[in-house]
Amino acid sequence: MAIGWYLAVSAFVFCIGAAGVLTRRSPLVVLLCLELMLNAGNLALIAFSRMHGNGDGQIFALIVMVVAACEVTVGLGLIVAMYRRRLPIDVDRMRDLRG
Amino acid sequence: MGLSILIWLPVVSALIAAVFPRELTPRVALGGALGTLALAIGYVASFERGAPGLQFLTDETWIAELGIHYKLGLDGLNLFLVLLTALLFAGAFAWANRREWERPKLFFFQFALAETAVLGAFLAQDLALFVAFFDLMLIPFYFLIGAWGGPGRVAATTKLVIYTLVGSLLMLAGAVATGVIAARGEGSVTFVLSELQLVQLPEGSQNWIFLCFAAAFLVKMPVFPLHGWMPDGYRAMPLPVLAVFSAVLSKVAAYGFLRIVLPLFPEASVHFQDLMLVLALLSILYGSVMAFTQTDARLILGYSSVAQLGFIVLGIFALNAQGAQGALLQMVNHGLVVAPAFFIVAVLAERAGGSEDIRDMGGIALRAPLLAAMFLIVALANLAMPGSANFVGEFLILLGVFDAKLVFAIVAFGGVVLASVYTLRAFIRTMHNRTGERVESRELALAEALVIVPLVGAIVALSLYPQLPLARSEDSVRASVRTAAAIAEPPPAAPSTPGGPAAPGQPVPPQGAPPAQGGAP
Amino acid sequence: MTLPLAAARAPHIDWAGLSPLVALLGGAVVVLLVGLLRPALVRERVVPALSAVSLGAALGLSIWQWDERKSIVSGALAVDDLAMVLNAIFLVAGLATVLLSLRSPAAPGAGHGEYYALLLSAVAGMAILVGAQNTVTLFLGLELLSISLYVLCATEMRRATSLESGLKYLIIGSVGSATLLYGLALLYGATGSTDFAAMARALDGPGDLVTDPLTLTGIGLVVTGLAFKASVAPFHQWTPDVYEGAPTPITAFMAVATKAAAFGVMLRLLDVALIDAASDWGPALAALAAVTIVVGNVGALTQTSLKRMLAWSGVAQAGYLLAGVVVATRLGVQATVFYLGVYLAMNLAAFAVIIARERETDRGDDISALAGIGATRPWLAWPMTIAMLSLAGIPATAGFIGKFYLIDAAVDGGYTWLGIVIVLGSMISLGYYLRVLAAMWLSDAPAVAPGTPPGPEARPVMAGGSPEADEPSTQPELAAVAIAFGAASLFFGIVPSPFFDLARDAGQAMGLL
Amino acid sequence: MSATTYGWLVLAFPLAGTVVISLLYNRLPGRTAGWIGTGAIAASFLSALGALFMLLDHGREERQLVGTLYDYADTVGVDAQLSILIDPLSVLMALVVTGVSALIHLYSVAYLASDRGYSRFFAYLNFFVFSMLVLVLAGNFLLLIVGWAFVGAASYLLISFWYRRATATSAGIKAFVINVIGDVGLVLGTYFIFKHTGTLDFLGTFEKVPDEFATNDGDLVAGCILLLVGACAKSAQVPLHTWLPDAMEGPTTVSALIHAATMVTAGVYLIARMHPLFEQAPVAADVGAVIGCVTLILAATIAMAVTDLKRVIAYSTMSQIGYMVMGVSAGAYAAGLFHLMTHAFFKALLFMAAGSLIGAMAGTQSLDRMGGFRRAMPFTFGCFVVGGLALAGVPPFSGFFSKDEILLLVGDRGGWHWILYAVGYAGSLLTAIYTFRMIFRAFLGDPVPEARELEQGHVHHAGTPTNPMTGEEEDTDVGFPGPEHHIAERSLPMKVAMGALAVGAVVGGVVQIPHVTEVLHDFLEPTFSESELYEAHPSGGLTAFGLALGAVVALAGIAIAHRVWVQRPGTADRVRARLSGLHRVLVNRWYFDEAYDAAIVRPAAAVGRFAQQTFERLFVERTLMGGATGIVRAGSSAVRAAQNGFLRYYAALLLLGLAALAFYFLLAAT
Amino acid sequence: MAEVLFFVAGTGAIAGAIGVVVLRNAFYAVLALVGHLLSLAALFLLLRAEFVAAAQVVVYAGAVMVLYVFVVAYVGGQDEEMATQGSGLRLAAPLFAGVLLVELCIATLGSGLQAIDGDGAPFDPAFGGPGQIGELFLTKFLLPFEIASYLLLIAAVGAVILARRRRGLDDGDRDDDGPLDIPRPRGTGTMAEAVDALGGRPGKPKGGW
Repeated sequence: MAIGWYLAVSAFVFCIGAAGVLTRRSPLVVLLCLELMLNAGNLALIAFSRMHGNGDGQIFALIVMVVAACEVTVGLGLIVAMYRRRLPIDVDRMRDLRG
Repeated sequence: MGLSILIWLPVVSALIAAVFPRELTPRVALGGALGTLALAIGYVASFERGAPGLQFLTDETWIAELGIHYKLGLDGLNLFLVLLTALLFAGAFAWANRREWERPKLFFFQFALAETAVLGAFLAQDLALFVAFFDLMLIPFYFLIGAWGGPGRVAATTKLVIYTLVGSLLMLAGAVATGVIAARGEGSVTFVLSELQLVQLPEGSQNWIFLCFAAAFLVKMPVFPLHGWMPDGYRAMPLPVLAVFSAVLSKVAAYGFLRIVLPLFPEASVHFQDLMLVLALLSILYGSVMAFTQTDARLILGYSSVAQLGFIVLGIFALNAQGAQGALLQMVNHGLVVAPAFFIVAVLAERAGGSEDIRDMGGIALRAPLLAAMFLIVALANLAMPGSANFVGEFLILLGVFDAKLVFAIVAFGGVVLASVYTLRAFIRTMHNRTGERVESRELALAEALVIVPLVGAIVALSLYPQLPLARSEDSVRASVRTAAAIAEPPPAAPSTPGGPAAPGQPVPPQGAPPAQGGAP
Repeated sequence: MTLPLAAARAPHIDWAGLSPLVALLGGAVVVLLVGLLRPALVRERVVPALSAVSLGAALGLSIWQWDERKSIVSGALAVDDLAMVLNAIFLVAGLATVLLSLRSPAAPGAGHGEYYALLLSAVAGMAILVGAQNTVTLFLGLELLSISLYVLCATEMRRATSLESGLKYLIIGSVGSATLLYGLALLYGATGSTDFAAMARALDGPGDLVTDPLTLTGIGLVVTGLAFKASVAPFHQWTPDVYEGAPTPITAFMAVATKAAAFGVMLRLLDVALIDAASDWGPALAALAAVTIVVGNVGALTQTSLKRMLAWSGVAQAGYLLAGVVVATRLGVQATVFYLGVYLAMNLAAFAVIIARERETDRGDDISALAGIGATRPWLAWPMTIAMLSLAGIPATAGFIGKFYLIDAAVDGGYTWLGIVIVLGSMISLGYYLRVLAAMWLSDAPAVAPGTPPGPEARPVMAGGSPEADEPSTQPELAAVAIAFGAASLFFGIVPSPFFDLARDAGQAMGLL
Repeated sequence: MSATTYGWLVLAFPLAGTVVISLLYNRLPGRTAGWIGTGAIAASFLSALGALFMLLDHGREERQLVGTLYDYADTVGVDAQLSILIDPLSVLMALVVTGVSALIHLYSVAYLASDRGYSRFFAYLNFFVFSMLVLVLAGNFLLLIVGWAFVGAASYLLISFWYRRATATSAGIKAFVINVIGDVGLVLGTYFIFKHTGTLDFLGTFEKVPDEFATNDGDLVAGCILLLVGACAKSAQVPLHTWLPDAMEGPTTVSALIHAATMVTAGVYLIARMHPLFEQAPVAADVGAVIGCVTLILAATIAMAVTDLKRVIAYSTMSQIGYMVMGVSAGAYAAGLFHLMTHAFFKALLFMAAGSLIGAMAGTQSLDRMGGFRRAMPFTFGCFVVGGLALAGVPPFSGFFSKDEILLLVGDRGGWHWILYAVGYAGSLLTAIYTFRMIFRAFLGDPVPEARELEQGHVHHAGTPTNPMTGEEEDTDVGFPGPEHHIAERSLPMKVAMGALAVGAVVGGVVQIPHVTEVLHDFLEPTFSESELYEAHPSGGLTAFGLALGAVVALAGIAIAHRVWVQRPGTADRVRARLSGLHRVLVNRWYFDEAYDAAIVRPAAAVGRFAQQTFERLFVERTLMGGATGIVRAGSSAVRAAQNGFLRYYAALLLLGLAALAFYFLLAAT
Repeated sequence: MAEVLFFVAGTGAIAGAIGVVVLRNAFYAVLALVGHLLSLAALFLLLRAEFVAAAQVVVYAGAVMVLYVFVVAYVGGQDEEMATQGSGLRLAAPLFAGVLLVELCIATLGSGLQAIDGDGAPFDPAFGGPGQIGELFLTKFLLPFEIASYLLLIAAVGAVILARRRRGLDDGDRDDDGPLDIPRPRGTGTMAEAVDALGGRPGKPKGGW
């Protein structure tokens, strides 16, 4: 199975994630979409790692997982904090800062 | 070293003045200005006439990485402009001593900083250094106008500073480009003028760089139609500040043409000669007409300055020795005339119930013959009455233009006539005719006379012996225009000797006068 | 199974080279633990002191590592003068931030230990980022500093805007990181390696890899990710919002340190790993720079919030800095590094003054908070004045020299038009810098004398002051920071040579002509 | 002492007088200032005599001496030095100027006794004499221009001496501006010549002229015509004459000195001085001759109509100077200068008499209000008649010889010069008529109240002083004619001065009587040595015919005047009624002022108004500044609109930028 | 065989991704992501990255998603009404994404590298195994490894800071919705605290609180 196909899939996933970020209003889901984008990167890394036959890509992928986890944690923490402050859980209503 | 003292003395003495009690600060600052004047006179006295190149040279490396030197020097081009600066600032400081200023320490510090910057710009022999001082000049004026000015001062000062800095920043880009492009050839970048002169920039880059510099200088003068900042600025400025601003800063710009533009960008200067001459003519006529219609005394002087600077530009871009020589002389003259004129405006306003509108004046000559005499001399000098040094300046300028471009000269004479009209109008409307109702005529007070009379005395002295600056500046002026002139009209087969009867109009052959910027070889 | 294990030989670890990092990370852990102690004295005095110590130690160690040129821990991290100069910038910024945070409500809001620990790890992340020799380390460093900053932005929880800025930063930032990651992945695919050196070799090598779509698209994505961090238009939009929402000390830190880090890594990645593609990314970055300069200055023009104004001006400055990266010459690197240093000084001075006024008046960071302080608080007004003039690039300030140097580099690198754009930007910038000067010097102090601030309950949350930090006289550290960096901006404007030496060392650290 | 030293002395005394008086202006008691001034001029006159004798000591060849003080502006090819030229011409001029001035000063000592600006007046007057002497002694073009402008300034100051009168100040500014136009012409002309000769020095220029220029060389003609412009402005020749009548706003003595005897003749001097140039450019010379001719007849006609005493004399001055200009332009140098001298005598005399008369009228100048002063003021009457006879050219008075010699030489040129000749005699007829019109109307007929009052032995005094022109009440402080009035009969200085001039006016002619004396001609010969026109000697027949014709014409004119205004008093009104159109034209001075007003002044003012009210605001403010700032502001609002706080927009922009960038890179890829 | 598996897994991954984006209920979105991750793991296996695949399943689909579920439950996974403001953006978003997709595909498929069309490097039994991973982590990528661990710590601390409750800021009504109630000195930032906070069961305020 040609590596190109895997890359195509990862490109798909990346763009879907991006589209999600642009469309969804709930920060929770936006975080999910970010996960998608990172995973797309992961898939590409793994595919290339297979292509070149060296492990760097896989290491990178693992690191990315860690990073993703961290981002998720902090992101969820922020959401919880906002929820506690009775702030709207909606990116479209976070508009105190603008101009 | 010595010239550094001359430059930094004002600001240092202002700092010293700041430690004195408030009421003494102005006196001490004035002392500093007078000291500077004394130094400047000393330099003029010990200036070696006819010696080639720069004198009293100071040359330290400032920023080796950028090839920027802290290089100062005196030659015919800046000798008398420096003296003028020191003189007028001393006068302005003395004038400022007549009244109380709030936050006097800050006021005199900024004022002194301005003098330092102006002197620096005149003495700088390194392009980057010149640009630095040139931009720096504006900052103290920003505060002086904004904090101590008249109504609408903040808006006026912002307008003024931005408008004039726009040009200066373009000049910054141009300056850097000059240094870099010049270095393309032999590696290391330098901004020392004398070394830049040795390299001829390709004409393409010369042209756009020229435009950058021209923008800076023309705005600063100002020249029509770039004088938009002038009316508000002049109205808002505190008077002593206005006096030096109008008298000196515009000269820095004109001086920049002679010191930098003509030597470094000769092809471009020739290429844009007609454009510059047209602008000059427009400012002469426009300024004169405006000065004739204004009733605010400050603006009359402001627009008359526009016209006068038009003459100076005209002379510079005649691109021959006569024009440049006349322009240089005219710079000094205009400075000498306009500063006392502004002081006189202040005096008149005090006698006309605070109004600076000439419609509220009239008949002030009544009990003030001395004031009237001073004003008359200033007025006659301003309209370039033959016998005044101003006339000699205009005579040379127009002679230069006459040789270069006849038509421009003939049109320019219209400006000469108009000058007499608006100047006399101002004189008559203020000093003569029936007394204005709020006018009460007083003779000059001692403090006022102490400032005005010496300045007028300087005018008279210069009128009696214009040869004094002319003789010292001739070589430098010839050197400054030589290349451009050679391009403008190629030298004739028979090389003419400098000063000889055949000289007019024709550039001196390279072996004629010694190089001005050559520094001590 | 035994084979690989046998093959596994522990890499040599150059502890000396690693020492600054160790100092930072170790310091972070210690601060975190000490922060757990109960007494208020410990949390409000000892913890900051400890963080300052660790920052200082790291600074000392970086200086100790001066003029080393080595890559440590099996080529993961570079220890060279570029890294060290930038480290110095981060560390100085960190120290200043510690001082600025002393009375900030953000620290107690996050629990002091955690706050300073996060600050230290952010610095560490930057150090890693600019030292990184392979893409993995680069990515990790980036994330380390980003995640710490996400949290720090949100720490002033009294303000809804603080949380908002945190979340906005996190989401957009993550998009940026994801883009960067994908770009790195593509580059990895194209070159088959994660090492900068190896990548450069591959691109230099046979085949038209340099012009391969894969490579170039990867570069495009990477540039986007980094440009985002450096808040280069059109990836700048998070900047004003986050800067305004974040606690002001953190804003100051981000303004100077993050920018420095982003440009540091750009220099290393673009001018080392991707240097052979310079002819391709050069024009693109130049265009971005021009857009950035215009957008930034224009955006700042009508702001009344000082933090927002500085944010926009920061965008503009990013454009200036980019010019130094674009030309991809040693001169360019030097100019960039030089300007980063200058930028540190002038911005910190300005922010210190803003913070001081935030706490003294009830006007928050509005420009009216500065009204008339030329007369009332000269010791704040002068540094601010110098900072503004320096940002505007007026002679006799470091900003002038820096701009001069950048234009010099741009013209020298064949990007004369970019030099002109820089100049045009400076013209526009006068419009808002002068407004600040006018507010300080040319307008009278407001009716409410700034000596006597109203009580905390009267104060709107925006102001974010805490009652105990209200007496203007009891903030010596702010005045100190302001004066120190104001003086620096002035001093290096007159005697720039020492800075130039640093910049030259940094420039030589990289194999550019 | 050498002649040049005397020359410098000639300059030094008036200058010293100016300085002394103006420094001590408020410490000089009574009439001291006047005496100082007069003394200074007298001393100057003596020095001039000294210079004359020194010059006569030299052989005919060495009678052109140059004295240089120092380099004035000697740079970049311009060789302007502070140098004077002493030669017969300049000495003659210096003598006339100082001599007449001295007498007029003397007259003024008494005449202005009650003016509050007494010392100011003498400072100005001395300064004027100084300037005039600079003009005539100047050794190079630059100094000539300086003197040229100085006299203009001095005349401005003296015209608006009574500066409380708006009429006076506006007359002053008018005079000054027209004089500046003259200066401009002079400077430009200088440029044209300097361009070729490369020197400003007179003698140097004159040497070079023959080899530098071909006859009627374009540049030379242009230069000479421009010099003529200068001459016209200064000497009130058509079309630049309109300032002179207004200049009568000044004190009468000023009119006598500046606008009759000295300054206005500067143009004549200039043409005479520049004769080598003009002879090389005959076209220009002819232009000059025609201008003079036109002026003399035009002015004469106007003088027929105006009724203001001083203005009548002013127009007669124009007319007489027309004769001189015509003469010198046509090559009658000696004759022109001869007429200049005699005219100085009798015209000054006329003005002085008029001044005395005006004094008796308490400031009023209109002929319509005068009459019958013969018995009241016999001395004044006598002087007036003498001056009148000289002006009318009745033998054997001085004017007769000088005027006839001009016409004689002009006629002798033959060709179209005959027209000038004829016009000249027509002019002299008119001259005689209007001169005696004045005399008859002012002195004969039945006395007016003022005259009667005077006969009772008491000079009339106006209750409230008013401006005779506008009738508005005077602002009585400094700067208005003093409260008292003085007449010759009552003050010795005036009598002396007028007496002396009267003598001059009578016998002045003897120095140059055809076929009898050639004093002046011989004296001036060195200056004009190289001129071929100078040696022209008209035939005896023509001379005799000319003399006869002149005498007849003059007497005829007087007869006509007598018939019209004495025998048949009503005649004038009848003529006026019949020729009402012509009369209107004449009273309005051929509408010159109106024409200038419409052609130049109004348009200029309109342009100024447009520039100030419209252009400055619309173009400079709005377009240039508003435009730039407007663009920036627009961009600012756009950027801030994009910064709308919507997170997803930010992300969208980010991705858009990313897509664009990626697109660029894909293009960059092969 | 591989082809079949690839298509199944690939479609699964894309479908899951689409699900995440389109499903209105956050809870379902999470589940869709889990599906996506699992099929991604399968793809990893096809690419011989056994260890990564395993980690993916355990760490990602396991722990992280659980965290998600907790938060969704805590915050309440109410259906989100789609964007009202940015309706234009909602139309534009797929467009941008499409453009980007096209570009990426051109980049990958238009690349000159032959390897992309190949099945990858020759077979190597150790490739992708824990051994190789471990070796790389202990040798070449030692530093990243350490930093990653530190990063986790920082993230935890951050989460604690954010999610911890403070007096006077939070509104009191949700104070006692946690059965677990461990007295603890204020500001002790431990992982447990963080987990509790995220789990929505914060410690009851005692003493300093």
